[in-house]
Amino acid sequence: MKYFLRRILWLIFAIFVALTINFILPRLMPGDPATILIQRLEGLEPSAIEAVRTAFGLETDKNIVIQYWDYLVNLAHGDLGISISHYPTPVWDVLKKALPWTIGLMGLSTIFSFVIGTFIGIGIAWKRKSKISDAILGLFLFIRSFPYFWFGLILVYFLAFNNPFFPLGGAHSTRLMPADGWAYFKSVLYHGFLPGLTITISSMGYWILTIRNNMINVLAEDYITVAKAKGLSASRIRNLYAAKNAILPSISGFAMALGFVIGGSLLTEMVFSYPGVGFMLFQAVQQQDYPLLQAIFLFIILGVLFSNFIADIVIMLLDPRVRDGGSR
Amino acid sequence: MSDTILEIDHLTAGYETKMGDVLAVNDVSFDLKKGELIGIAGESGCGKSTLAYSIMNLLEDNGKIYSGEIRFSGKNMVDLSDKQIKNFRWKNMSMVFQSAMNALNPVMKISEQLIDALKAHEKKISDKEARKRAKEMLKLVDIQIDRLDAYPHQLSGGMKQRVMIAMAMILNPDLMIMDEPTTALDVVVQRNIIEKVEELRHEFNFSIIFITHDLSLLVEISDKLAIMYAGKILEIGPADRIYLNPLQPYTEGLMNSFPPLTGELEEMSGIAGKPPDLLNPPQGCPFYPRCDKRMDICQKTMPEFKEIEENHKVRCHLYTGGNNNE
Amino acid sequence: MIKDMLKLFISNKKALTGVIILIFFLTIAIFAPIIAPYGPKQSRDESGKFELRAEPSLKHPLGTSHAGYDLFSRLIYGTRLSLGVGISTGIITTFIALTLGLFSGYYGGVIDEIISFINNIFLVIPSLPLVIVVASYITIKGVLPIILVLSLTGWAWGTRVIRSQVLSVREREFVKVAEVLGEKPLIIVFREIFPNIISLVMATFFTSTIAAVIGEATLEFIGLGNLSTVTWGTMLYWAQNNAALLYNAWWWFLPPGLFIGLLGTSFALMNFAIDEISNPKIRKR
Amino acid sequence: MSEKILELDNVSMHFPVKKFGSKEEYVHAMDDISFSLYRGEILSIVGESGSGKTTTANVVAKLHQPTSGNIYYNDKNIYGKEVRKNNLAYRKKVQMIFQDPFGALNPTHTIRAILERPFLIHGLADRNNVEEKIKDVLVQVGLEPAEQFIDKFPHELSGGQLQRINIARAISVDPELLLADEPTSMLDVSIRIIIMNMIKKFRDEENISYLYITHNLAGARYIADRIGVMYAGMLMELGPAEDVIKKAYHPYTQLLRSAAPQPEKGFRDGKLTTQGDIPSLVNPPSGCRFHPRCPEAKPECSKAIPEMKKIEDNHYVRCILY
Repeated sequence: MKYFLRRILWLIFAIFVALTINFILPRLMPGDPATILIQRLEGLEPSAIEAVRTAFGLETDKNIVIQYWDYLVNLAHGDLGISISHYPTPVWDVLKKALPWTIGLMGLSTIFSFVIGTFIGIGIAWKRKSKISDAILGLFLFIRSFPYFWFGLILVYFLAFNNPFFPLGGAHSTRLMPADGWAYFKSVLYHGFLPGLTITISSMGYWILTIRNNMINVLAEDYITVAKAKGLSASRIRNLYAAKNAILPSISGFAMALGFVIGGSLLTEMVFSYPGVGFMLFQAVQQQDYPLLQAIFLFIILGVLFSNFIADIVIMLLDPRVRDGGSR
Repeated sequence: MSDTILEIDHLTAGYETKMGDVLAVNDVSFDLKKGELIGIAGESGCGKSTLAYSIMNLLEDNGKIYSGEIRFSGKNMVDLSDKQIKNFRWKNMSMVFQSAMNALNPVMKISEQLIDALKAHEKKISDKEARKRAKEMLKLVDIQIDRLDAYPHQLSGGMKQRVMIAMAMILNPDLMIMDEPTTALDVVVQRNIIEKVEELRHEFNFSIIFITHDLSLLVEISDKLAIMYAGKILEIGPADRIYLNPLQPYTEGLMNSFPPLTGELEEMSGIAGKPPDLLNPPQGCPFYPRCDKRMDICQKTMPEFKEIEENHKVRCHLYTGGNNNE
Repeated sequence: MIKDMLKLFISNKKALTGVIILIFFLTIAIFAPIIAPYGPKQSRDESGKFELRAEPSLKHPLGTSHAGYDLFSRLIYGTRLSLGVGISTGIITTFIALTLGLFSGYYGGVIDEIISFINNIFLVIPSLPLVIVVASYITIKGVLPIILVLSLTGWAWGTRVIRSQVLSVREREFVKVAEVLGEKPLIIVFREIFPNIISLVMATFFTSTIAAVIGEATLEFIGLGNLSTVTWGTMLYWAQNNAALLYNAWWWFLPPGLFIGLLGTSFALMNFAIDEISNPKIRKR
Repeated sequence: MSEKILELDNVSMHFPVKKFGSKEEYVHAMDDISFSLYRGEILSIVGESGSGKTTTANVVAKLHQPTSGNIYYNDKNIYGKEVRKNNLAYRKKVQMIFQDPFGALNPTHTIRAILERPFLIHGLADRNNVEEKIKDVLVQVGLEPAEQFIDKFPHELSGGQLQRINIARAISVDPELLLADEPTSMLDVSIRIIIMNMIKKFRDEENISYLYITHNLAGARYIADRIGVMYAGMLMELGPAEDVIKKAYHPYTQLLRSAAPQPEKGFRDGKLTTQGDIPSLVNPPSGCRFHPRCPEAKPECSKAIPEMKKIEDNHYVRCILY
């Protein structure tokens, strides 16, 4: 249990650091966000400008520590401030719209690419001699080197534009609303298929290669020879002796990748004009909407930290050596 | 010591590499009676491990048995199908590996690794029965029962090797091959394990092929001793007789490389030079370059494996009536 | 030692194909003016203005862009910058990772604590959002800022991998022997440890270069690069922004993407070959 | 006895076990080890794995600084300011041979690049006459003709040849003391004796003294003048080689002797009564560390750690029986 305590300690410390960076980062940005907003809203009297400044917690006259304290207090109450670019809606409402789409799209694709990738990786490591394994390996080495947004463009061009199997973009057909239940859900899947496919295929190569190399290292170990000598079935040796050892590093990698899900996939969202967090982040940067930017970054870092934490726990459950004596 | 359970007949095995075939085991023959312990001694690179792996038919993907027969209680192992070998192995002959460190699956409990050996060969055995058998095995090798569900990293080197021996005996095979089982262990733990193996051998009357480079250990525990060099057996015979009057110059050199613990001390010479490269083995006797009793015939023809005394064979021109002496 | 590393490298099928592709791109980059029929920004020739958005034809093997530039020539000239940015970023990233990894790995103690801490922070923050924020922070657009941005965010992974390798080499006995002989620490780092991690440094270089090539294309695709420069990334930007799809103009975005992928594959193949050579278990017997 | 060159005075070495948060734990690798070494003498330290014998060699080679106690070389504290100032001088006098012949040679360097370092570091040769010095030292360790070896890489040579190169490198600075950490345990049997004979030859011809670390009692008897037996970080018995082997006062020495293979005597006599494994060094057993496994253990054995008592001239033992 000592190991568990240590991980929690590290998590809290990391969150604190993340919050601090998150607080400092926008303040380093050139230009003063309030003035930009005010230009856009021209015709506001000075008192209104002051109100806007306080609203964004950007009173430059107050010293930095107090600002930092206000920032933390607001955070505690879940108040992420008000978005500049979507003035006056609060940041949380803006974010609420994009988060489910990104988590849905990225989450599912990352899971699919991990599961299928690891499965293929184990297969081609186990049947290393066969030509198919080399072919698959070569194919994914090739795919992995391509920019995945270009891959998206190809899919849109051939599967959506030339012959209309799939919609050109968007998250669901404009005519349907969530209230329509099943029809709406079907259209969401239908629209989500191509972007999902892009992310899955392009990130699958990484998982295949990682697990394949681990498997080959594990297959050279003595306990595999012992398992063969004991006359165990091929599947039992491949799964319980080889894969169970080889998969450990991949799992921590998978948890890390899950953490990045919240960051969304800007490029795929652009190509498929999918309403995710990635595109929102890009707009926030362009319009210097610091509260929104701050909030998105906060969510990304929290997502990564939590997924790392979960990864450590999963590793602890799977690998008895880690459970006993500190991290391996 | 009634019947013979294993006969190796002119076995030749090795590895195919880009630079040609490496004959790690070259025309090796010997037999083994029930309950007998044969010690196979040899330095690194002499092919003793390849011999073990060939008998167990566990050669790596580029390993190959080129010719010769391995008859186990009559059945020739070399031409068995993979499926037959899979059922045959571990039930009739099992193996204990050198590096006890990673011969056990680190992420599986000891009990699971013992039981799946049982389950692989006795399909209908119940979990309860299998677990009981596993417990008995651990008791046999002096490991407390509460360690049954421990993980390998929670055991010491000595205990891990004992678990391996328990695993090798679980289907009570007739033959156990031990490839340098105690090399990685300390001398006290090594002695405990050797005593345990001796005890179990007499109790269950299985035979053992004990492979190591530690000749002094072999002389004590083996009934029969085979000296391997560059893939060939140079001398084979009763252990005590070979220790007292080694015939082959290489055996003599080896016996003269062990400083005694008791008795007077005199300067020892060891054997200069290094073993030949197995990729292009010398034409004559492989020990020729390092042999201090060599004759020119030794360089030309390979001496044949001749029986000098009752089951004491040697491969050396000094004894096979080489033309210019005896 | 280096000689037979190279011999092994060339004799490896995968590495050979990788090298051939790389040479193909290098020749294009060097001899671009000779290969490309027109200048990258040339929109007319003696027979008058080029037709806008022309279909691929003999005159314009890959058609023309919305502004009438010959796309085939732009693709050829684009190789120069895309390759240049990719390799220079790869070199800078590898250099940073090597120095940090070497010193934190060998010296340990406080230096190691600090470097590892920063390293973990960079590894935790996903690269793309970080790159976007840093890129937008740099107001002047152009090739140099891209190289800077990509290098500043790309070194973390390399440092961690090199550091762990240096830690394991440091425990090897020949390093202890050098210490006992009285060798000075700097000499130990560069004479004893460095030669043993060369294959890893090469692998890091290849991986960083792939990341840089794709990173550059990504940045330019979303408009953060200098749009007046001619690279595969900007070609993709214009393709997307001028709705290549509407004009059914696959030749706007297909070739640049293909070239990026090919260049990436060449480095991936070489990287894989290095892996096979240095790790005997993966090498086929 | 000739003049004393090395003296360990109550040297202890505790390695911290890094644990985040919970209290610090230590591996008690060495606990108040004291012995001296005289010029031209071979002192062998015998012990099982985890007995601290390798740490003892590392501490004298200044690879680890001891937690407590002092080490004097020619009556100067090797961790004191004076020796630290001219570190190279100490390095020139005290060299080390490691256990794994292959691991002790940088695989990316040729033999020439390896063997020129000692000469260049200590200024014993310069660029142009270093080649000739290398050839001399290669011949000295029996690798002739030197030209055949000088441009080879470590992976092209056998274990025995590699260990000779390690010895060549160590003696090239003509040291006074050589720390040999199990130099022959990874070699083939036939080569072992040759390397041991070479070590003795350098002692006889160049008057080099050795701290010879091994786990093989018979090997120690063959090569050493005096033998020290270590167990779980403490020195249990120290005395002339023949006496330690024949008389073996300490129960642990007796255990080591009876466990070692003895082909000459035939094995059939009594079984080993001692069971159990080497104790944990993180919290070692109280009192005499061997008491949990000692056949003659008495109740007070687990109370206090017995003192090293002199039972014959130059023969000491740490056991309450004496």
